[in-house]
Amino acid sequence: MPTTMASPSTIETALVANNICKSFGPNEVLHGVSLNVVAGEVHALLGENGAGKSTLVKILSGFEAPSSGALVYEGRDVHWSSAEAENSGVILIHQEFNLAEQLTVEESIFLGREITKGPFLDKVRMRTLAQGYLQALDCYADPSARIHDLAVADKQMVELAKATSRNARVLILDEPTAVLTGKETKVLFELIRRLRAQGVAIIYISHKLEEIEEIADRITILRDGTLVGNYDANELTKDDMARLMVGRELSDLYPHILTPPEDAEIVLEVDNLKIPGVIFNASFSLKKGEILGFAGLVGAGRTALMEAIIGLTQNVSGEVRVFGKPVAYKDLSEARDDGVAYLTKDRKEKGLLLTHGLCPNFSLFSLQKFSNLLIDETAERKAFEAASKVFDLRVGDMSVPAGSLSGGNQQKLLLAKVMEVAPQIVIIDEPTRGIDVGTKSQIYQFIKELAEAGRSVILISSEMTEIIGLSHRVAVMCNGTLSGILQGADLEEHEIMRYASGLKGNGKYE
Amino acid sequence: EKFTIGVSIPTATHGWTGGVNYHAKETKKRLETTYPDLKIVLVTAADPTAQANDLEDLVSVHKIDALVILPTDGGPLTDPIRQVKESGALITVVDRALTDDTIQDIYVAGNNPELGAVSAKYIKKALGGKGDIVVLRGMPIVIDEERFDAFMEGIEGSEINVLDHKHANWNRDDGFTVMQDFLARFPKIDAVWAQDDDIALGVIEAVKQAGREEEMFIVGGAGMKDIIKRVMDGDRLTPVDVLYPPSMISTAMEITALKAVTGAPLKGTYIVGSPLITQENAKDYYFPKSPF
Amino acid sequence: MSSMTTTGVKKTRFNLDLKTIGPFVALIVLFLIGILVNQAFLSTGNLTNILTRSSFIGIIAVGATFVITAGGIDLSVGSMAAFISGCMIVIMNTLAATMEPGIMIVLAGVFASVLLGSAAGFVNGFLTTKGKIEAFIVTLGTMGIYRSLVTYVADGGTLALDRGVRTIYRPVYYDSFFGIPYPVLVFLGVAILGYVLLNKTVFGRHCFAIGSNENVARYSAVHVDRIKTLTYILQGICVSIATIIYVPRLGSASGQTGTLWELEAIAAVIIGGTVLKGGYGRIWGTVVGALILTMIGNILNLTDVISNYLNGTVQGIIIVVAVFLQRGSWRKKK
Amino acid sequence: MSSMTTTGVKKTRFNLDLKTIGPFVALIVLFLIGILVNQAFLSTGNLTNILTRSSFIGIIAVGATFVITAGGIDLSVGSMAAFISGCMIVIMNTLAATMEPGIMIVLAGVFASVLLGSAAGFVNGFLTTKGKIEAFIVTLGTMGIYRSLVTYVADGGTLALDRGVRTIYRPVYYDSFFGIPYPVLVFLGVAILGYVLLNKTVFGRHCFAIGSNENVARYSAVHVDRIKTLTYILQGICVSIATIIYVPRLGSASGQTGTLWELEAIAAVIIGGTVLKGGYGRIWGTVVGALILTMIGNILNLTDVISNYLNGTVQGIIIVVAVFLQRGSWRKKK
Ligand SMILES: Nc1ncnc2c1ncn2[C@@H]1O[C@H](COP(=O)(O)OP(=O)(O)OP(=O)(O)O)[C@@H](O)[C@H]1O
Ligand SMILES: Nc1ncnc2c1ncn2[C@@H]1O[C@H](COP(=O)(O)OP(=O)(O)OP(=O)(O)O)[C@@H](O)[C@H]1O
Ligand SMILES: [Mg+2]
Ligand SMILES: [Mg+2]
Repeated sequence: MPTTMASPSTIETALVANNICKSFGPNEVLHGVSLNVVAGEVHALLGENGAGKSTLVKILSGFEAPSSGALVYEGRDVHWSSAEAENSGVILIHQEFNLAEQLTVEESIFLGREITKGPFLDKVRMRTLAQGYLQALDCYADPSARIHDLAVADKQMVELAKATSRNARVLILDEPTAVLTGKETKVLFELIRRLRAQGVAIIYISHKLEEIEEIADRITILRDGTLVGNYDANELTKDDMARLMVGRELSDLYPHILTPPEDAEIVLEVDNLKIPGVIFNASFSLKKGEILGFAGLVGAGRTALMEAIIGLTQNVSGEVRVFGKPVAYKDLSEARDDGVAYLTKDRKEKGLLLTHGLCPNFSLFSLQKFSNLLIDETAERKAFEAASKVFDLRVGDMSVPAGSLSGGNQQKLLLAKVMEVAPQIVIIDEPTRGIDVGTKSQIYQFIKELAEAGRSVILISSEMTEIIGLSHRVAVMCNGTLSGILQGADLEEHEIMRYASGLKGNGKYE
Repeated sequence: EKFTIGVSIPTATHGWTGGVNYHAKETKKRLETTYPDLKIVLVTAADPTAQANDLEDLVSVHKIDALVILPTDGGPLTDPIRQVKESGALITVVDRALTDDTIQDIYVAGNNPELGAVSAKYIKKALGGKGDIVVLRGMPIVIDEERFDAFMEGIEGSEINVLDHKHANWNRDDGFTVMQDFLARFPKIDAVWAQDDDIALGVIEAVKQAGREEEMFIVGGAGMKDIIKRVMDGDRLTPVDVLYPPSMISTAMEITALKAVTGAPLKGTYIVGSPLITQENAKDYYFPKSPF
Repeated sequence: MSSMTTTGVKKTRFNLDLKTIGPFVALIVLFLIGILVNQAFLSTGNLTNILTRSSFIGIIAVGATFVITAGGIDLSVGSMAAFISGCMIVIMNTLAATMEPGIMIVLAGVFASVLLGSAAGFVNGFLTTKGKIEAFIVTLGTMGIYRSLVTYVADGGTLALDRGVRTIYRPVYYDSFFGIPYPVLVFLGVAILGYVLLNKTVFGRHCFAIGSNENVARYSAVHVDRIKTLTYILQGICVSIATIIYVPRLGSASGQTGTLWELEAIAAVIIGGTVLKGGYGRIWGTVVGALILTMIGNILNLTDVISNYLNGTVQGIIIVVAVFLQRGSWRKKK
Repeated sequence: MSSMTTTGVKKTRFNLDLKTIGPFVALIVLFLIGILVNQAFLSTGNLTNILTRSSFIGIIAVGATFVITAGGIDLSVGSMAAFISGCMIVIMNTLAATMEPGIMIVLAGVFASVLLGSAAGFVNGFLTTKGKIEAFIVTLGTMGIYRSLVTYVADGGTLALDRGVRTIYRPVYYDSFFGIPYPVLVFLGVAILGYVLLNKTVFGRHCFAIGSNENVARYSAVHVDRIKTLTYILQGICVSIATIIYVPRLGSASGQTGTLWELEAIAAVIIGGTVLKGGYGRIWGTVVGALILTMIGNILNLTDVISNYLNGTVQGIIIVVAVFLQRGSWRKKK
């Protein structure tokens, strides 16, 4: 841990932003936003998808230059690059990962600040330190493991370790918990509290309002790039926050969903599916019109299981039946043509072509349907415009590449892309990751309609409330084993946790 | 009213073509000063395709009245040259025969088979018709074929045994490498036919390195100044050289220019022989200034 | 790294223009230079020559555009061309020995050529995708292999096409249709087809997708390996088309045929604005790229102010400058 | 690549091994073949020849390992070597004309060589980083430029080193230290330095980072452009070292010197297990790669069972197979 840590008394306001404006090409996305972060506070930043949160924090940390407006850091005016900002202790953890896939954990943590002994790297030292940083976050990834072999959550932990290893005065976390489950979130919060106590100013962005309620001291709310207001955390209830963000009253988040008839046709059956080393045993079935939730700790094997079912993983044993017909898909197109679609949780690496336009991204998965010999571009565009209404993509200019969309809007684009093939069975992995409350309810509504229209849904989510709120039944995975399927009265948080952690059911954590 | 001669030659891809380029440039200067109303356009090409392109340009752009060409490869260029002919230009072919010899007005013929034959004859004589030799060949193209076949024919019937032959691409480095390996492989080598002086220079170094200068002698080819110097100095490693003068391009250019300007009735074939260069006649072939 | 993309985006608009017009600007500049250097440059004869010549490299480069857009590279095209021409000639000669030289023999040769091209392309594609060997190495290997094979077939010399067949075949290169030489027409045809295929079809879209992120493609039900292999096959076919119009020109093939065509083709593609890292391809750019390269050679022949030895220097400089006109454009593809 | 990751995890270990031992396996196999082909292969003379020869490509390839690891590529090394040798000779000859041939002249030549190498490397680096032109194009351009410049300087012919100087300089190639030829020692030294630099220093680590993801590196306050330029300068210096031991061998340079060395060097690097897409480099692999390539040529010269014409085929196949031994290993680097 950094030793030269400024104590709260020495600094009052750590970082001030005075009516920042930011435009990308023609369209302005921040219209004079001001922010004032005090040392030793957790300052939450709230706003809908596309409100401008990430853009604002990128400006604060020098990754973007403001079009106008000023930054004041510890009394000085600053116009800094990300490197300068980092050296002065303003550190941003990006909403999207910022790690080099081929480097090892240790290399990533010390990149740009390698410790040397004479002219040479002091690997031993860096290794032990890295280990320390990670353990402080009780993450047990091997410092010499390569980033691309890590599970998403571990990647996030590496990002955190990287930040804590630096001498942070202002730590900015852009939706850090989007890829974390409850367990890791707790660890993170402990870290945040510890830093706050040391006088670090923390800017915290999240769409999970209960987290805000738990951790935030002050809250700044943005809407469409303008400042709604700046509040004391205990002034606001979750509903207030939601209302202020969205600008209207929100109906109940989780809609009531009709349960499918007992005798509903079984559309998907999985018997004793196994993948050496990853999935040890999984059997379940899915009814027409049913929403089957999948809960578990990160790394439990849910994604792995689904990827096996839709044919992305080879050397899978066990039997899978779709509409009663045994299948062993060799790639996604076979699954797609059977009406089975999968929505990945890794939108950046597997979901979207970040450098390509929105429309091509949207149609990539369903392209056949717009093509007889040649692609019917008008039909494609029409479909895209329709979909962008349904999923209400908030983009100024439809010609920007997907990578420039706000995190949430990227997620919506991904949803639209997968849904365009009108699947009978849809597997959605973390569908609301990084989605604002307003949009969330839209997506839930959408899932409800899917189910009630007789489609079947498998919902993987690390948000317990979401799982419970939407699912008819919940399958729980524990360390590569499907440890139990809960419904009715059993369908509540603690019971699920028992199965997820191996206290109950046939799943075990050694 | 100017008279334009187009000169198309291969790019300097090895020592010999380097020499051709040098002599062509020199001759161009000389001729253009001696004949004021003569214009010479010099173009170089790396392969037949590029050379065919050059011919097109010489006709369509420079409207040449005569063409002097050293074909990168006679076969493929026969047709493009015929087209130049059809444009009414006088055609002088140098060194490499076309597949249709009715096209050329003047043919300054180098004689590749002769180079092979002369080398064979000398080696046979020097070894008393008996011994083990190695052969380093050029690039795998027609010229190399002709030389090699003629050489093998030349030693036929004798007890001269070709231990092995490898391509050294008319290149010193390859000559050095290939010879190193020959030396490692064959305990007894009586003579080396290197076919080209660039290769020969590489071979000489390899032999020196192995300290086997006393064991063998080397016959190169072309008449590069360094080698001729050695022959003059009576170096026992390179007792002779076989001429294959890059200066033949000058001869061709001069004849063509003469005909162009004086309209002298020059036609037919001028064979540039491949005489054996020995210590006695070496000085006649030594041009210290030439880069080749 | 959304912010990367961010900066990327601002550039995009800007560069897309530059990328689109860049090659054309270069072409026009060269054109003007040509005129200044020598009036004769403008003569129809000369212009037709340029067009006809550029068709070899051009056709091959169109194929290369697909390979590169899909994130691959093919260094073997030059020797592949030599190899295919060689085989064509051998086949046609053998036939000519048995039967009356006739159009059938030529067709047989053409057929064989296309067959060989596809096969050769398939080999490259198969080794890269299924063999999981880097395209650079695979094609570096096949480059050596094809070249030495043709040298072997030609027994170190030059393979010459049978006279009779030649006379029948010859027009394919030398004749023209309403003043437009056949090779130019073929080139145009290939370019148009290539354009449609790359920009208007599912296949083309999939090439872009694979080139810019193979995983995303895989997760979007794209048959990555199949598409990639297809791009190599396409490249092979383009090479065979190029040889089909090359053979009648010189009626011969040797180990020297098509040396360095691979670099010329790739250069044409990149000059045209296609991104070497994949994910972004432009057929028309490629066509212009091929024209630029041919025009450089032509202009160097128009003047003797520059020593022949320095041709390489001029070419090198122009290539770099031409790409410099699109500077930065490829950056955001990271 | 989730599911890939899964398998990826196990693969990694597996492949890392393969990547480490792969080249060595290939080397050993070749070695055995060599012995079978011809007893002479094992003669100390022959083995020293192999080592000495491989030092040119080897030293250059060590430099290439840095460039490639940092995500670049340098196609100009071959002609750069020719250019530098040419200049060295000219410089030493001019000096020799003015003063008594002596060690000083040689030193002057060596100094000039290193200077030129760094300069040439800097040009490549500058154009790629500041000019934002793809390395492939920049170095393709400079490749043509250097080569034609040396042809120009050599007036199309061959530049020969002054006899006097030669005799002084000659030992640098031909003499040896306790039976180990100097070139081999130099090669070893360069390799060790390279290894330390790449694996034990900040610079090396930054090369990996840049090659793996340039933006991340830039955000981590790595001086991306500086480091990349440095890798090219390093490459240039390696080339100059190679020429310093090359020139005394034959005491000459021409437009032909070092043709295709670039491809050999790159092949050596890849065969050695370095990832062409950048982010992962192995110096020792590169050294082995260079040995493999030289050994292939040597073995082919030791036998006459295979037609000369087919050398290229054999080389091609071996290169592909050698890399195939590490199949898949580069896949997950995407
Ligand atoms: N322990 C592991 N070893 C190897 N690969 C793993 C491991 N855990 C997960 N993966 C792979 O990494 C990918 C993403 O990691 P993640 O942990 O999110 O998936 P998961 O294991 O299914 O966990 P979850 O249940 O959270 O989806 C998955 O597709 C899975 O195949
Ligand atoms: N590089 C860019 N080019 C063009 N527009 C951009 C770029 N980056 C962001 N934007 C736009 O700026 C707006 C704000 O984006 P930002 O990422 O800040 O939203 P956000 O509040 O972080 O949303 P989320 O909660 O989904 O992450 C969005 O409309 C987005 O499309
Ligand atoms: Mg955001
Ligand atoms: Mg998951």
